[in-house]
Amino acid sequence: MKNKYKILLFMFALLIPPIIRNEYYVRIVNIFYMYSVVALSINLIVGFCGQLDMGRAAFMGLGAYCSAILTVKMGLPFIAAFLISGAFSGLIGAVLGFLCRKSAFDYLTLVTIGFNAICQIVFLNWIPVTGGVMGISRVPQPNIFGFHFDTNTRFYYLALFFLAASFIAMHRICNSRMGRAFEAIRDDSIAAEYSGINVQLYKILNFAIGSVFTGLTGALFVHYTQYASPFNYTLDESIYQLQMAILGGLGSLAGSLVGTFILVVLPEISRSFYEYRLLFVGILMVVMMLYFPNGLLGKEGVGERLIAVRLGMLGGKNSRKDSGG
Amino acid sequence: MFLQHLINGLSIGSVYALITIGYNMVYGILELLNFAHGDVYALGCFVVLGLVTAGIHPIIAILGGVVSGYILNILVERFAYRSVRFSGRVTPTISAVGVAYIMRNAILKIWGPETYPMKLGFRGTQLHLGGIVVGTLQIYIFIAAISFMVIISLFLKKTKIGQGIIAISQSIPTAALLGVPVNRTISIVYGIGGALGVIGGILFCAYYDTIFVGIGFALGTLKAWMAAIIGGVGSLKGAVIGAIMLGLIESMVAGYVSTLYKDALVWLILITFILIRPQGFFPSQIAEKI
Amino acid sequence: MKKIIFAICISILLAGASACYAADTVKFLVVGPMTGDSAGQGFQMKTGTQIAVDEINASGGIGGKKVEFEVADDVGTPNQATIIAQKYSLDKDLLFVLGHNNSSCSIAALPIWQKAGLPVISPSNTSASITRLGYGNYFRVITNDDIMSKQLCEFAIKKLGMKKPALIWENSDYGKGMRDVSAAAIPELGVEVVAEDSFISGVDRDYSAIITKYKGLGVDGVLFLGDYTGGGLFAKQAKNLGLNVQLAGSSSCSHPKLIEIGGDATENFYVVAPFDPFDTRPRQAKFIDNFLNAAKERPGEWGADAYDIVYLVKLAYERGGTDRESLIKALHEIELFEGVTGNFKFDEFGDVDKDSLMLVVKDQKFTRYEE
Amino acid sequence: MAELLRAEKLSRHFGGVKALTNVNLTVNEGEILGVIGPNGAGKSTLFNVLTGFYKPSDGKIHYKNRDITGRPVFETAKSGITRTFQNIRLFDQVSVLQNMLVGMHTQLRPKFTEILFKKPDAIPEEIRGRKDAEEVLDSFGLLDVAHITAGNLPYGKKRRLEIARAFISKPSLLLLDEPSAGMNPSETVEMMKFIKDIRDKGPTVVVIEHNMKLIMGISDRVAVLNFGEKIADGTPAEVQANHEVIEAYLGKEEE
Repeated sequence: MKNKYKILLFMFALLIPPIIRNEYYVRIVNIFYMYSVVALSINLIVGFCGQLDMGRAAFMGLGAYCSAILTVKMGLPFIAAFLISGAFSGLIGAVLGFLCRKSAFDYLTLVTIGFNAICQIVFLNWIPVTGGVMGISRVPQPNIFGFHFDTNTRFYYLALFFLAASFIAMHRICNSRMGRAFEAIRDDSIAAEYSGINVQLYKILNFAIGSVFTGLTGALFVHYTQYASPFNYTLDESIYQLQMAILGGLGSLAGSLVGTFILVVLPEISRSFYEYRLLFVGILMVVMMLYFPNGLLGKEGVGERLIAVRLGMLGGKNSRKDSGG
Repeated sequence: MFLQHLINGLSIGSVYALITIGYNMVYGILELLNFAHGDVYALGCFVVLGLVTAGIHPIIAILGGVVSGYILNILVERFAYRSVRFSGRVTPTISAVGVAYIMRNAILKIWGPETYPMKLGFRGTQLHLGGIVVGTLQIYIFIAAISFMVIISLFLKKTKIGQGIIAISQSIPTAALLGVPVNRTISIVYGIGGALGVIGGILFCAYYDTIFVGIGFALGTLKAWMAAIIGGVGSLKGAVIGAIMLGLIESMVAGYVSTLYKDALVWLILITFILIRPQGFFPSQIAEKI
Repeated sequence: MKKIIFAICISILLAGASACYAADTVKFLVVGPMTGDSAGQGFQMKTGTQIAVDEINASGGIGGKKVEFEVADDVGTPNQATIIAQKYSLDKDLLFVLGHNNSSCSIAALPIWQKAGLPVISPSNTSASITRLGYGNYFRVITNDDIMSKQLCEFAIKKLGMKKPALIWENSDYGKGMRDVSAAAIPELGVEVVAEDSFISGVDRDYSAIITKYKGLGVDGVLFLGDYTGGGLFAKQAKNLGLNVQLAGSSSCSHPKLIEIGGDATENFYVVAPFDPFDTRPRQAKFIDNFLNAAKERPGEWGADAYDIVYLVKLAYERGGTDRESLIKALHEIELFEGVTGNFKFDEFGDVDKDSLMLVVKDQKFTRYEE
Repeated sequence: MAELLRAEKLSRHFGGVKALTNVNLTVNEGEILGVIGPNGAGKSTLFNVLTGFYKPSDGKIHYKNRDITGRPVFETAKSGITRTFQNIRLFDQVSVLQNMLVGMHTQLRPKFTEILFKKPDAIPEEIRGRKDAEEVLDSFGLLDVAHITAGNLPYGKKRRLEIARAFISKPSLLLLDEPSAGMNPSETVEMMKFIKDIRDKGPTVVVIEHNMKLIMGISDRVAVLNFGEKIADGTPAEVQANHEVIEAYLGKEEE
């Protein structure tokens, strides 16, 4: 990746809070940063490893409730609760990945939907632990070694650092031997196994790593809104998060940021988009799959299409491989 | 009491069965994920509601709904699914989720999330057989489910189009080589799936005398998907039996365990089912070749 | 290449600062679930407010100033409520907030509203704990669960003579609150709760398993603590399965749709409610007619309470409550306010102790139950 | 020549279908073994059983005199047995170079800490991997297409990439499944030279083929399968003269 672009962008992002004083916009950008990490984790699972997971909100909920319980009911400091929640969510991800390691494609999707439903019902009814319908309120704001991130602006830098760290970590994982194994499993799991890849183990690893990032985001989010409620982790929320990863581009990390922007920031900017956002997103998903199956910035996305047009290479339609038989 | 729970389970199960037949025409036979099935037939049912409230006779209104379900599903297949049919598993599924959102939000924009009463005239009476109550409508639905299953199975075995459909489910390229009009047949399958979906949906509304947008995804596609997996993907007989079993499981769990954790327990049963017998009760035996 | 697109997105953001001008109008915000499962309740809030605002503007406005309001949709989810709160707490012209409909949304958003000093007046938060969280800027014009549930239980046991009652409650902040209070109140009346079941509104539609269980237990009365859709469905399915029991519902059942959905199975269905949609008293009847031709459906408690809130603020404004802080003081100082939902005043926590009406469905209409 | 792999009484049935029955086969170090037989003789099934994709119904497989019967595919791959497929199985959405790097999955040993704290192209293992991959691509004549998405390659290059990917994992036994399928005569001659070069560079090669010219041209030894049974095993000359083989292919002579 062209590093100078990335550093330039990071500097630009650092300057945003002093420029826009409007608390509301800072809050939207904070939420945009956090949802971007969720979209990245979904991209890692669906985009890079081909496991269509429609229950990510469950892991966000696990991270959130774990962190809320550790801080509110057990008095742990934010940092400890935050990291433990990530590990806890990763562990549950590994267990679910282990259970689904042999399942065929559709069954995995249905198991994740089921797991999401079960988690939501447990959040809703396990009153002594999760506070049931009323959830857990008064969750402390993040503080690291005494420095309280209590204002939107202060939290902005924590969220930006969290997104940057997650992006770099995922970027390195995806370009490592493990990342290539994930993509091999997505493209052809039989050929992957013949290259010496323990497909089932790597599927579990993939699910676990993705769940760590989702869990961490859930924990950070609950400390930001200071309120853990079961109504935030429904199936619709899972599909909303999946759409972020899809719109940007499955298999392209930067694409997830664009997809999240479309679904988090755009509805706040334009009122009419908010009115019809679900209808609009539905149409967008169908159109995307017809023309940009890998999303706007994914392989053969807008970026590559433009380059291809400039180089006059845009010959036949993108390759149609026969997956049947 | 057990008997009454049994009856309740059978009646809910047969309603699910009707919906599962429509769903399985596409998912079971063509093995194409049909995420938008529920929302498509929900729109068809709301069309019926619109016609009925506009004073049209219920029977004609239902016919209108069934035809609109047939056409709608064909259009969906034509524009959203056809060109992504060969691009792996993820792409068509996402396109189907997109279609589901379009249909659901079209309903929400026109009719809103409210629950509407649905007066269709045939309510049926309640038979009191020594303490156990069975609605005549429940019996009609059960019979309808079984008869549709038989009709469709005969249709597949005996008619030319039916043979074409089975050929396509084995392998689309080979079927094409043998002169099966692949695209036309697939759109007919989607059409029948849509029409059956609306019939299932209407009987569902008649059973509860109400209609709301949730009959599409939550009580339609998900339940049909679960039933298809319990019964075994690829076999209509399995899907119907899977649906009835699902109905029984739900009413037994609700009746004897707890309504609080009902859905969680039903999901738990299904997940263990998937993990133990990923191919279901009546799987079609195909050894994977590489 | 990909990075450039990301940078563009951020710059669009900067240009979007919203400009608003201060005119001499009284402006407030209505926030509730305009979409999602409880969109019907949000719609009622919006319509009730609109009718009150139109009437007041026609008769010269509040303190000579024109009244305006904006509508925000929190979809009934806490996360969305906090975003709405953050956005509108920056609008200097807002005098007060009429809303949230769901208690969980109010709890999530109140810290942000309080920081901006905005008074929040809810037409329908019934969970008892909200007013005890120490938010001085929070009021509600509906009696909380404690009072209403106790009235319902007393009426059901004493007047309707239920001996073996069962509780069915909607698994939401509303239903849970009512359930806790009722489960405590009924044993004190010398009767045991025979069975208790919950359902998720908007998802569960089939009560046959619960009804069969109640037939087995010989339940003679059911307290339905949920919304009108569930109430109507339960009544119908109970009749079909031959469970003839005395039905009594909480305030959310007091919506005309209960009768529409339940049909003749809802005959003799008693409902505790702050507002009677078929009220014949002059002031209420005029409001109902206005609501009917504005929304082609009769007002439920949400519409009536919203209507009252607007008039309540008019009274407080004209007694010196012209900015956020003084409005809070003025609201507390009102000794008696006569609204369509009854006469009430606020206690120091922002609660009201209105006496609720007891309605009963007679030939497909809600009628007032006379002692 | 030392014995590399020995299969004893190997058989595999699918319900009633007897794909393989009682096949005994040995592969010696450094030789090219051809496997021929009419369609449906069980050649591909043999490969699938040897590599662990199918569990054998009965019989044993010894590799470097260790019993590997029933080991999963990725373990046999790790211990040095890899293959190509009848219909090409490449990683279509990633570049040619990345296909090669995945082929080297068992060769690379990056330390986990390095992955997280170093830029991807600064990790020594990655640099070594990339260099080896480019070398092999060059020797397979694919260096010019290193950065093109594998799915867009022409058929001939896809075939060669699949072999290159198998080769780079430094197997001791390379199973080629109809490498010359769909190739014209000149390409087949090139493929013959190609396979000989590979064998000289290290791995023992077993080839399934229908192209007699190719098989007889390069094989040190040829095994013949018919209806799941091994009917002949010897030098190309012996096999060509064997009655049973002729009958299997050309049918019985009219008495």
